[in-house]
Amino acid sequence: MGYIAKISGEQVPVSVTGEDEYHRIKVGDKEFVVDAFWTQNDLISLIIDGRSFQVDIHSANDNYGVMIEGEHFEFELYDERKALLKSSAGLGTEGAQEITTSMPGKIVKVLVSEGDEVSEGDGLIIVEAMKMENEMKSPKTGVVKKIGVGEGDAVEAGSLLVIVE
Amino acid sequence: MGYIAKISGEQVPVSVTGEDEYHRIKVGDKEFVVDAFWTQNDLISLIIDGRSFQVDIHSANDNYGVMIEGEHFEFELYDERKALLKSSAGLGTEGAQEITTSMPGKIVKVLVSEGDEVSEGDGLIIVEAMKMENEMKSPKTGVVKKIGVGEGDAVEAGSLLVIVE
Amino acid sequence: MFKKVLIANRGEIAVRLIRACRELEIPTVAIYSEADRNSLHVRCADEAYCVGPPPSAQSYLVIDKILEVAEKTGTDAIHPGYGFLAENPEFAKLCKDHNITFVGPSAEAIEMMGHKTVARKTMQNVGVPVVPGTETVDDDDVLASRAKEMSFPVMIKAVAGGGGKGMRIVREEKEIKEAIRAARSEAKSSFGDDTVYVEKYLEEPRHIEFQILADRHGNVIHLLERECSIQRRHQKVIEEAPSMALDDDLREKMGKAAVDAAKAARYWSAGTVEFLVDREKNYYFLEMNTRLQVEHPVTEMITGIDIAKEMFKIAAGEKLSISQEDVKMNGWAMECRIYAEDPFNNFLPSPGKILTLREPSGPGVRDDSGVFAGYEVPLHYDPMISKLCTWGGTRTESIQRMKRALGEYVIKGIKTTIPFHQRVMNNEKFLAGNIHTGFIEDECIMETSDDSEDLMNVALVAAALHLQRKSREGVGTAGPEKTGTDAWKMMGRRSRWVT
Amino acid sequence: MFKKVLIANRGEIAVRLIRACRELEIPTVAIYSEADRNSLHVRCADEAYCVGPPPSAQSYLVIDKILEVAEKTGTDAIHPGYGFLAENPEFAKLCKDHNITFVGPSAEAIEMMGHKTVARKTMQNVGVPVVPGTETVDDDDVLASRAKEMSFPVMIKAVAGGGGKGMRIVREEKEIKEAIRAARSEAKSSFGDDTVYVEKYLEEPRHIEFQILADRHGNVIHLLERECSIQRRHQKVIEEAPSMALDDDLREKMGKAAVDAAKAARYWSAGTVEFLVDREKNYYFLEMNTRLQVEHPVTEMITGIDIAKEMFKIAAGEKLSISQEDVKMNGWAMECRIYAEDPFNNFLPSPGKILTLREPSGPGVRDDSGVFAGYEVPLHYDPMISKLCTWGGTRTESIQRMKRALGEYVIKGIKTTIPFHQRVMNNEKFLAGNIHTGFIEDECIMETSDDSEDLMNVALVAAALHLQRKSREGVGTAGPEKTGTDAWKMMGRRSRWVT
Repeated sequence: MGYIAKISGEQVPVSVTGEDEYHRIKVGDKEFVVDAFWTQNDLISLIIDGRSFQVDIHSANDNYGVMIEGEHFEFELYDERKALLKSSAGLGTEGAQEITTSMPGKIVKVLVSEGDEVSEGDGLIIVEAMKMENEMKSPKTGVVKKIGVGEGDAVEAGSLLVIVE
Repeated sequence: MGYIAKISGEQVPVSVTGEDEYHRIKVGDKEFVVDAFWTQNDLISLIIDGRSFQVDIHSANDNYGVMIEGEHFEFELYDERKALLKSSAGLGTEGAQEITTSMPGKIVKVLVSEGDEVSEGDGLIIVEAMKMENEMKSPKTGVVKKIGVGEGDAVEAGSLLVIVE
Repeated sequence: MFKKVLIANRGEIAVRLIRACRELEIPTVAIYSEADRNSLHVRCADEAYCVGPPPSAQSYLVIDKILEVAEKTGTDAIHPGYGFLAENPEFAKLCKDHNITFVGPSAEAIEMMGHKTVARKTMQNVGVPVVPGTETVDDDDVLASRAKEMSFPVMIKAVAGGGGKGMRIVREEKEIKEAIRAARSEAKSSFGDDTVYVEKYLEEPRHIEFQILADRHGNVIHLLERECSIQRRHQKVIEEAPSMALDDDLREKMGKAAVDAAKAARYWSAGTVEFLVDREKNYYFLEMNTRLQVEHPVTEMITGIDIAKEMFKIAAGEKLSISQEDVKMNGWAMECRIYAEDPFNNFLPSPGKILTLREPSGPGVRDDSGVFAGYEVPLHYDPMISKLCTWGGTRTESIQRMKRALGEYVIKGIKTTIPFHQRVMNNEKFLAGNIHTGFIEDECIMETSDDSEDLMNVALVAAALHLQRKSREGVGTAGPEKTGTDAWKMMGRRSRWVT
Repeated sequence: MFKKVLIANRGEIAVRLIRACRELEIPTVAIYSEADRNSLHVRCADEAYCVGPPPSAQSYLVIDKILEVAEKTGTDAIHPGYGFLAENPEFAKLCKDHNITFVGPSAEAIEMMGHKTVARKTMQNVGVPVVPGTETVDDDDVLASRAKEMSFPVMIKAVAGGGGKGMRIVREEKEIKEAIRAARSEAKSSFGDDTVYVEKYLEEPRHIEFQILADRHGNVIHLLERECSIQRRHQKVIEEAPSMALDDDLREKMGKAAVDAAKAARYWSAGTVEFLVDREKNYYFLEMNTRLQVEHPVTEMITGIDIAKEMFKIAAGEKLSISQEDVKMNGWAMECRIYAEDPFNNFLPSPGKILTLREPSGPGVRDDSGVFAGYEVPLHYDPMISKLCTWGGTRTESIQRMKRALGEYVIKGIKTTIPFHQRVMNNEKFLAGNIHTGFIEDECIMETSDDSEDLMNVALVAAALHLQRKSREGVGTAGPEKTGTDAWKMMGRRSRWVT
């Protein structure tokens, strides 16, 4: 099977051949011969060229979180068919950036207005969650295109706060 | 729902009424009001009259193994319909007792012959498993009705070794 | 000893105290909010009662309800843990009025030490040096101008503060107003009291504290020091005992000051006297915490004394069974607080369900955890989920063990601060012991990254196998694409090839 | 220090050694049999290589294959753990021939001490008392008559024995032939050598052993004693350090005898000198184990010395960094060996898949485990799955902690000896320290039962809820009744209302 991994905006082709416990896997132009043992769906023991790895996997849609030896890695991974769909639909993330909150909370302060120019790292909005105030910063230099909330609003996980373009 | 628990040959009726987190459960003639929280299918937190219990359950067919506060309990539990079936099929265990092995091993020695009279606790057969020799003892006083294996045999888990009646 | 003890707390400290009671063979009563029905402390206790809805102001802080449970269950002692009601003198007093022993100091001692400015005065009276600072001031403008007079940097502090909350450091005049507002707001929501004052902020100080044990018969000893200089947002995140900054001479002097401080407050129970130590090894009284502290395990590990159990014995009126001479320093202990926070995303809280949990163990490792696999970290409370401690014969060994243990620790489903601790444990300055309370900010810990491209490849290999298996089983990949945000959404930071 | 270490073992001890190497920052190579692909030691090591089919004679005992892996991977040291090749002098010699450091004593020392009757003679020569006994005898009848001359009870012992295997106690003449046969057969399959001899069996002796550390420069110290009197089938199941039977005087005398024994064998590395101590506090040399022992953690806990790491340092040629005076006894430690055995069914091995695993933690608890949730305990090897240790300031505290920890330990899917340990920890004689090697048999531990009818009711409540939920989901109850045996089959014992 052919897959595309997307890491920091870069696309890396990954392909899997071989069956059962021995697999040949190409990442970019490197090939690995892999002995894989599944303990549970999300816990795998890999032995690659004698090197042993215990790997914990967490996946949600195309997003993968992988833990190995205490290190965490995150990337997107999908098959080639979907990669084609994605590129034709223009689902790149270079343009507008949505700032969302990953947990319920309260909007303490909105620091910018729509139309403001902001630099990467500028504070946009202060959210209180789990008793702490957290300042959401701009992921890029650009213009505040939309503000989705007002001061004092209670927000749910996943709420759109700001769009910077 | 009405159930029958079978413990040490004794039958205890158990019934469950009530929904969601609060249940009324009768065991014999005692009634319990139970607040149950399921973490996984086999891990439950129970609060009964303020008393808190963390319960781990292992079930295989009608056989239940339950761990609470480091104590282990074992019994059979089935619904009333099946209890009826069981009693009409005469599946009591008072009569013949089958001695089986729960793991693969090798028969080192057979200490009795068919027709021998044995007392509870008498050695019947020696099985080697996991590098240890284990003497299987008679669960009751009676007569050796059948010997299912011979010395030197390799046996699988669940093999019938001896029947004592 | 007590017939039954109620633990007026939740999370890891409730579990810690239930363990102590179990070892002392005292039955325990847990209380829980509606958000905590599925908590570990509820499962571990002998009895458990719900005391209200999720917000702590409606549950863990409601004194009447807690005393009602205590009376209903025949409880004769209440341990408050830390936070919540631990330093509430009114609660200590009400326990006494109900003939229930409060496992902690007297209401008077809590009151005296809880009010930071009163505490400072008490210490000055017995000759313990304190950091220069103001009285409390209600008017923001007056407070701001007092701060200006002291010259920046200064620290805004809540008089009722603790655990890093209600504190703000101010380096420039233009920041002062917003800092006072934020400190007051945090103090109000955390302690119900928005009174603040201003202290001179020492540059690159070490935070060093002495653990005190005192009985109700006037015997006071200290169990050596802890160094808690590794802080983030003024909250301790890594602690160790002993401290590299002290030699035997300074240890004795500060230990004596700590004992004097406890005596001045007519203190009994376990308590902690906190000091700041500057580069010239001058020490200043900071505050006294009149409770069991989060970081007590490191002291237990180097002294062999179970502080939680000692608190119960002292509360029951027993005399201390150990004298100062019996306290021997044995090896080195390190603690990393594991939070449900995303260290790669500005330490934003990361509540959610723990899908997998594998705790480290083996030689020299202790994990005081409040969670289990299947547990949902609620968003209503402090996001600390466990305290990982290691012991070694030397500081180096304790750090090597910590690295090993952090590598073994697997928590899946939520983000945790484990990667943060791994970076600290590999930081040159930390290894050399060159630390101060601004260490985390100065070192930009999360911007360092190991060059582990190999491991990234392994991660891709594993994910590809996972995806292949998933598509064969025909689950999850064919459905419609979810839009919007999700658990792995990255925000305000560059993506990582490697971490 | 070494560039890379191969661990020629499996299970918990392989994990223990990998942890030691990780703390020393030495990369590790694991070996595994086909039955162990899914083992914890394979996952923990940096590298892992399969060395053959499940039977250890075709994998873990195949010296050539192991040396081949060592050479291929650039390994410069091999640690054998315990069991398997740990006390095989040929292996030690071959390692040397391949320029690989054997992390253990010299082949000569292993050979001398491994041969029990040679060891006995060596000890007699340096004035250490030994238990009366015979030479080795090949002919069963001659051996039987020699045994008769000594007067019963006697003990048949394999010269190559260890870990309780190849031993049989004989109390009556009529049992002697079968006992010799069984001892020889077990010795043959465990050690490949069926030579046995006979020793006088002391009545109600204590088993007390001294941990030795010796470097390659002639320095020998002991790390105090362990008491290992709680045995089943001559195999230690509970160990503690120190021993209640010794006072400082006897401790010093026996410690000196142990050091003398090690010196007589020109010993280096970690080792253990075992003694029997009778009711009159006479002590007799039993044997010397020339390896790291299962129960080493209790010594580590009371001395703070990491014995596994010391072995690597000694093997690398370092001098001992500690002298006898530096060895301080600190508190009390207890170890319970957790086996995959059914204590309610004559301790029959209980292999199978571990469905749930929750390990105890918190103050004073250490678990050295070789398993994880999802792991299938294979039936080819020793059924020990973990060693649970607790430390306390006193023996009482270490026992209280052990009770607490055993209560927290959940292993589901297989039977374990946890209920057995709980009974011992509540036994009056054990609590009083009145123990000897026949304690388990004398006390009929598994026949005691707590009167916990209440808990039985709770178990029924939980099971009823479980069954109701299951039938609603429509799984599992409608199918045909399985016939024959199953995992919960009870055999040879009465069923239990309560356990």
